[in-house]
Amino acid sequence: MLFPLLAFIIQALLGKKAISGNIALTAILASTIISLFGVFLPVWNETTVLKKWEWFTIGEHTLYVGILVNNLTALMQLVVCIIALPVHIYSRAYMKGDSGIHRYWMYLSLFCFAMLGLTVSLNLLQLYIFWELVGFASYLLIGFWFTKETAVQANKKAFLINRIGDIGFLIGVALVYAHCGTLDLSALFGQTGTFFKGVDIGIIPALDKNTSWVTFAGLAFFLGAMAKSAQFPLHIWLPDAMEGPTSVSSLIHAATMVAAGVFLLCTVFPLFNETVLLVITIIGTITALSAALFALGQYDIKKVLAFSTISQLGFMIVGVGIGAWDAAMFHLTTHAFFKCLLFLCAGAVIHEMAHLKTKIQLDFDPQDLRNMGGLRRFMPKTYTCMVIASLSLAGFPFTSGYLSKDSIVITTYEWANHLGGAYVLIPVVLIIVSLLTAFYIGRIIFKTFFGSFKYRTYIKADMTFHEASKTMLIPMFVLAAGSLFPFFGPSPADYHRSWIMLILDTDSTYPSLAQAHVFIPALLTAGAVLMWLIGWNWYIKQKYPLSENNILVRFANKQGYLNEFNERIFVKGTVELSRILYAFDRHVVDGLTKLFSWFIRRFSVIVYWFDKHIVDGLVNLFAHATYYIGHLVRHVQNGQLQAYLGFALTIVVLGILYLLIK
Amino acid sequence: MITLTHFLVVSACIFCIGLYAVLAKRNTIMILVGIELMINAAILNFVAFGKYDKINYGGQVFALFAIVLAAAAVAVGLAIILNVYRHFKTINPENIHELKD
Amino acid sequence: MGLLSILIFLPLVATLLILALPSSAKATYKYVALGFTFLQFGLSLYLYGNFDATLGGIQQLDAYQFVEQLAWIRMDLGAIGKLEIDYLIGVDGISLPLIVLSTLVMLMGVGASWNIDKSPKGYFALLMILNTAVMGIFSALDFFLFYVFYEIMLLPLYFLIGIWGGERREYAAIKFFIYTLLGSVLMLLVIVGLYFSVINPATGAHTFNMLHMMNPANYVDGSFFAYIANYHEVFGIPARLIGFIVLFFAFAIKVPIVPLHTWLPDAHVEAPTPVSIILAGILLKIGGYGIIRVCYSIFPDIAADTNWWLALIGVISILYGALNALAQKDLKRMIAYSSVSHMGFVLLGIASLTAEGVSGAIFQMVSHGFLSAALFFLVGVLYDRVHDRYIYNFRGLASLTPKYTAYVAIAFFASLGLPGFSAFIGEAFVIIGAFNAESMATGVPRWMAIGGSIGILLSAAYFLWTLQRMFFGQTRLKGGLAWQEALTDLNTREQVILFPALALALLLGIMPSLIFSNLNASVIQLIDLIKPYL
Amino acid sequence: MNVSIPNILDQIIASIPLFKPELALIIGFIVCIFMALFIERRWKNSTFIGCVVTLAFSLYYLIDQLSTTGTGFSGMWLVDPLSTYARLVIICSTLIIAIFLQQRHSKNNGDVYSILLAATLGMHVLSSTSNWLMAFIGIEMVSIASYILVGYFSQNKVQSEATMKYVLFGSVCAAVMLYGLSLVYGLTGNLDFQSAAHLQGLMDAPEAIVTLALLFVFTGIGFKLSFVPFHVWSPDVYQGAPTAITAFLSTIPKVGAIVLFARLYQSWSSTAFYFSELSTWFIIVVAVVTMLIGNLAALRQQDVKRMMAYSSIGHTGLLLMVVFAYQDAFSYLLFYVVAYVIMNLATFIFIDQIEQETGSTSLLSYAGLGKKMPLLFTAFTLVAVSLIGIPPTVGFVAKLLVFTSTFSIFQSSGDTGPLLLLIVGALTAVISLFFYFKIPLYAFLRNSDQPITDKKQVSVLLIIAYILTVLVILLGIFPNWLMEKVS
Repeated sequence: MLFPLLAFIIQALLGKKAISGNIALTAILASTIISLFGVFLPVWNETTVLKKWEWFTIGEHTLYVGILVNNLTALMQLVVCIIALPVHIYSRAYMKGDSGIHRYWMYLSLFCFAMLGLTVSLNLLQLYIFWELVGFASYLLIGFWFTKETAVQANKKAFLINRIGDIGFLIGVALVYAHCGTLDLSALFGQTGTFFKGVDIGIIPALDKNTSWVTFAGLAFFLGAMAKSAQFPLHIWLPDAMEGPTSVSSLIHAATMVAAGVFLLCTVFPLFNETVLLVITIIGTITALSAALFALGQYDIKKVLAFSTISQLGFMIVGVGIGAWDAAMFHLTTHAFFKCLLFLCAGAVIHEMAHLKTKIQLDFDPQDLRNMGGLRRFMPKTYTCMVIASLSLAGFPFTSGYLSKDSIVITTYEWANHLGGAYVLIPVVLIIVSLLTAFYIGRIIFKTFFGSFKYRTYIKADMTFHEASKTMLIPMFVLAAGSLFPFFGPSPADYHRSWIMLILDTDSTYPSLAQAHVFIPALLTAGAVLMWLIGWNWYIKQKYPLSENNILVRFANKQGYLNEFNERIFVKGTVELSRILYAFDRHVVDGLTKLFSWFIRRFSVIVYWFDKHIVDGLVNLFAHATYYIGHLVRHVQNGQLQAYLGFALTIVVLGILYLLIK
Repeated sequence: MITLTHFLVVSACIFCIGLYAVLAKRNTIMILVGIELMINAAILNFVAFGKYDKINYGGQVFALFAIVLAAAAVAVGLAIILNVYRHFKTINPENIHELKD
Repeated sequence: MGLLSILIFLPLVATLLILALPSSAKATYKYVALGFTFLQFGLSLYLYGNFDATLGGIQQLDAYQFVEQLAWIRMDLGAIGKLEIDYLIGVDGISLPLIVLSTLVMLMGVGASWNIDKSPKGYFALLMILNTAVMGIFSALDFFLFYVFYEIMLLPLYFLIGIWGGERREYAAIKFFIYTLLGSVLMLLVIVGLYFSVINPATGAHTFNMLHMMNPANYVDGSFFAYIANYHEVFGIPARLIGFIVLFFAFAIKVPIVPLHTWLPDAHVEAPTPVSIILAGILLKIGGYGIIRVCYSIFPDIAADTNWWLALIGVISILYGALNALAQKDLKRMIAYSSVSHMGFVLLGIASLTAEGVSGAIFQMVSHGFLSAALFFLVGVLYDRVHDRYIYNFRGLASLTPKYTAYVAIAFFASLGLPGFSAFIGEAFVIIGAFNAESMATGVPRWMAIGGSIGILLSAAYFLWTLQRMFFGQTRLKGGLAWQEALTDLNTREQVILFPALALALLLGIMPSLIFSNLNASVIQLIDLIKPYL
Repeated sequence: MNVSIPNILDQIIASIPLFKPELALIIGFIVCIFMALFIERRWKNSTFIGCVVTLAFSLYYLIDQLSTTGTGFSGMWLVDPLSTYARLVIICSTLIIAIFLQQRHSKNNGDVYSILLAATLGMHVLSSTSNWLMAFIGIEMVSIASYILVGYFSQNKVQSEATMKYVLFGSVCAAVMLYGLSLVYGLTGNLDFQSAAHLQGLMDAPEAIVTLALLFVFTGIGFKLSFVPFHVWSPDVYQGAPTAITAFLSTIPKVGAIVLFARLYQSWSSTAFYFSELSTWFIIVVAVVTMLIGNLAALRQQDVKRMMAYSSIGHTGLLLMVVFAYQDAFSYLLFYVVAYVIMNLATFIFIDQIEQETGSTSLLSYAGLGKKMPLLFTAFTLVAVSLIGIPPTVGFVAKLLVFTSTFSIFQSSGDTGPLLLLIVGALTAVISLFFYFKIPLYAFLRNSDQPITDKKQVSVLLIIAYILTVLVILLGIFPNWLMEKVS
């Protein structure tokens, strides 16, 4: 874990000279190996390792720093490492020749250090520290191209919104500390911790979870998580964060950092009581839905992915909310792989597009879907990876996404079924969302790799629009492998058998429904396939001569009216809806923040005016008043002798009179 | 028979006249005269009271000293008024106000 | 002559030396000053190293360290009795960190005033006198002595601001002076009152000894500031309350709290860079120190009653200062207001009356000490180059002066409370303490803590905004090419001055125990002193 | 009882020793007159030397009088530590003034010294008597002498006008006081204000008359101390008079007067009778108003001497506070007086020095002088600091002592009067900062347009002033050097 820190320091010292990024690479490699063999394997499903050193004593309490490695953290940090490694490799090619490359590696190492630290922190304060450091690193990386106005805006926004979350987190920490007198995670949330068993170690004897402060603390923590993993309405920073380099987006804003929120929730899970959990679930659902809808309307490939990330995070949050945080972690892991992969692929594409752009002095946005198309033939490998990833995202069988997503949806369904009533809405929404997911990801695939390439005319024999370089491809392959089911479990269908679920298994309070296990996956898969087909037809059919693909033609003919129907009612409708909603998001939710910040600035100006003219004004007024009295006093001194005498004697006489009549 | 009261009344009158002269007269000499009157009023008092102070004639003694001092003061005063006149060519206090805020 | 006295009077020697040197030796003044401050710094570090962290201090003398006590003034005032004033100095866990801080900041200050060319003799002499006064304040345990140093401190500052300052320096200087004097003359009255209320148990005579004043047993029954038993009232207000308020007022001006802060921006903006450094780095701390050492220790009962209001004032200062900082267009003014905001945390922490809060507050004082010093120094660097501080006149400095930008960014992030830097520890523990206050039943409600944490958000806002406005984006300067020429990157001297401060910020952020360990005993004792009255 | 002449003579002879210093002064006075008349022409400065010698003699006699206490001349003359120390202060400061005069007005100044001696004699009388007759004589001596001193060098309009105002105002006040005294005498039949008979007489007398009498009496003293409302003359006179004389006026007469007033107040306020509380209230009100008006009016002044006039009015307020707090121990009364004298003498010497340099006493002309005469202005600033009452200067200690004593009274009595005094005293210190710091403000902060002509001037006066400044600091840090002496 400390390797990246070393790397960071070394590179910081080397400054401009550290261009290659070898240091960072070796460091992350080392830490990956260690985390796999040194940490993960021994700890996984074994006793938790806990090392602590005294940090400082304040008042009667002593705070410790240290490492806490249990199943959860071990898994998390493994994921981080395994994702980080390929991204590093990828970046070597992707970022080649950038002027600030040394900073890039520096920041990246810093991030890895912070992220790993976050995963294995011993106490909440330590966790908080790394939590903010992660945010800081992402701030740096988003604003990596600091001459770009939008980038700077974006990173400021990201940091500030994260700050809101951080404050929530801090308040939570403070509350816990105030009531339990300790911040040690194992002491608080461990098997024997305060919250888990309600054992008395704090100021208050036996801990009643339904006290108001617990709720409050829970909400505070959740606020932190919301900001970090971009939950509605604090999600607005994530799309903007795409201003950073794509590799960064893939690592930080898709795979790891944004998942930290979920990780936090899983860590402090015992703290939550019903109220909080319900809030979490609802927020998660809203996020999932809204984000998925926004994703439909996007043309910027990275933005689509960003929104899809948000919606997936929504899934995880829901997972936590319903108490199945094992499922959430599972989905987190799988999602890390395929979403990272998606980004890398997108990155590759964008990379090429950018190259092309520079070659053929044409001004177009290399990230715009509308400018792409038919790239399948130019970059087949990328295409394959991307397809795998998208399938996984869409939750097709034999992919990891299938397992994890099903796990969440099914559990939710069981949960809702257990509670009944309006709760059923939630799984339904989730299902719809996953369908939408399938649709928009399909849309990306088709728009990018099928159809005719807009600028094909420019690609002459001499200038080849070629496949991404090896260094970029290898990581992609690795991740592609990672997003297939065998990596996670023996069975392609049953998520219960995946090793993550087996170990992290939480005892669910509600009965599992057999039929759900059959019916929901089927529904999902079917829906996904349907979506893809619709997408296929809708995006390909208009553009390709019928002769191209007979099966399709037939299918299309049969389903013609259906297509029409879909097109008119469903697809168009949805797309419109998504447009509207996106506009809403842009102008209302984000607008609100803008408005808020504007308001704050205005307000601050007013306050300053107040300060300058009222507060300070009073001071000066007082001074001048004194000065003026001094002026008045001088009126006596008019130089007239007799006036003087008159004055003096009059006073005497007045005095006498006063004393006589009093 | 003239009682103490008469003396007091008279001296009070003289004092007031003197005071009036000091405050109202537009001539420095007259102011000096006013001062003299006030002092004399006091002296008159002293003498009058002194009549009842058989022990050590404090009143009379005081009166004598007062007369002497008054004389000295007035002498100085006159000299200075002369000096003022040299510079201002007037002894009307109203026109003498170089020094003021 | 103990180490502490040496520490105090070393600068005075420097002053004499400087005055003795002929003006032909202009160039040597700064070296003299530097040498002596450096010596002082080393000495203070030595003291810090040999400090016994287990001893508390606060109200019992034997728990103080490096104590020196000499009979200073003995006057027979007949009916009033004998006036006995001691030269009594010593340090405990609260004052020592601040002493070390002061020596460090002084060092920075001298370094920052390297190219002062306007009558350097007077300048450095005054600086050294100021230095003496500050050391004295932090180590005096006799109220009279304390007051003397407290007042001596004003004079050099007046001239430093007034002679070497900016355009409106006269206004700023006199404003600063009047404000502080107003506080201190009223303080004098309370001191006299305390003098009459307290007797030295040993000699039975009235005394100015602070430690005696902290012990309820020493109060004469029926005396003006006697404890709740047979207490005086003035206009229906308990005398002790009045005394507390007056003292608090005096120190609050220094802190400064809203609405007594208006001298600060003017003073800072007009003062030359080194003076701003010292002003922000040391003098503001004197306010906080005074509140702890004097108000809280001598009037624990009132402290326990009034901490709600103090906390409120603290929160108001935090938010108010932050909002003002957000509105500033002048960089230096912005930082000045940020100081107001950050010192608000100190007040909040002290008022929380929890070990966490108070320690956090003191930690915050220390960290704000050198962080604000660094910030002002950075502003000074910019100002030296182009004689302009107007935020909107700069754009995209990052690509022009990378090193400078790096330092600024670090300083900004450090002082907006990024974990890993000292400010975070301070603020976090102030907040934690404020939250803890409710469980400790010290009467500081939670919403105040939340208000404080909003301050953290705002501070992030104005720092980042400034960063974005001035340093990022395409380079665009008001002065055009001329400025581009002028804006050279940091030179070695500047880096030498800046690096330690920021390094220290990082170090303390990672190992707060460096301070907490020495602090803790004293803080606990302070809390125990006040607890009975809660 | 009707004492026989021999007894009286014996008594007079017996009390001669108590009168030695004054005798010395008287002799010196006469001698000086003759010297000024005859010797001065041939031998310059002879009178000055005569004066100094006289002062030295009387100083000598004073010093061996230090321990003795007693009354002479049938109770008209009383010698106690208070009077002795007061006279010491007077003699010493007169010495400085004499040197001052000698330095500044070396031509045809023979008579000045004799007059100075006369004034000193008057002061001695004031400071060591409890008898109205003596007091009046003393006041008149001082007054007349000061009239002459002010007028002596008058060459221009301003000076003569100042003199005239001084004379007339003074004489009127004296006359009023005399009238008051006559009434007091009438009511009590006794001239010794400390005697029981005197107090008894006042108690029996009708309130109206007593009130009238007291206020009239205070008028005279008020003129000498120049507290409100009898302060109006002082700014004009201070500004108009030559600086040396201003220095004299602002310090020495006040010493004598304040001692007399202290005695008077102590004896009168000790009874539980209406005029005691009347005088208490009188003193409180007057002190407060004087402090306020003095400091406020000084804010606007542009002429240093005039400003100092107001400042000394303000200090009079504090002196009244001292008198108010004056209990059995007079040490801090003396301390304050000494501090006050030192500070004022130093100030006026500096002012005069600068006047010699620039030929002006207006603040504006000080602009940028700090660079020309750094040492002088540093010292000047220190004195100003002391006048404000900021440590580590003697002014601060003095003020602290005043506050201390006043506070002790407040604590014991608990009524708001003393508290008011304390608060006003504190606040006026802040106000006074404004105008005292105009001096360094102009000298150091402002820049002068005229070129810097650096000429090193070292005169006896300056050296004295610097010594005084050092004293200001030293006594500020180690006040007990002085206190051990006086208590």
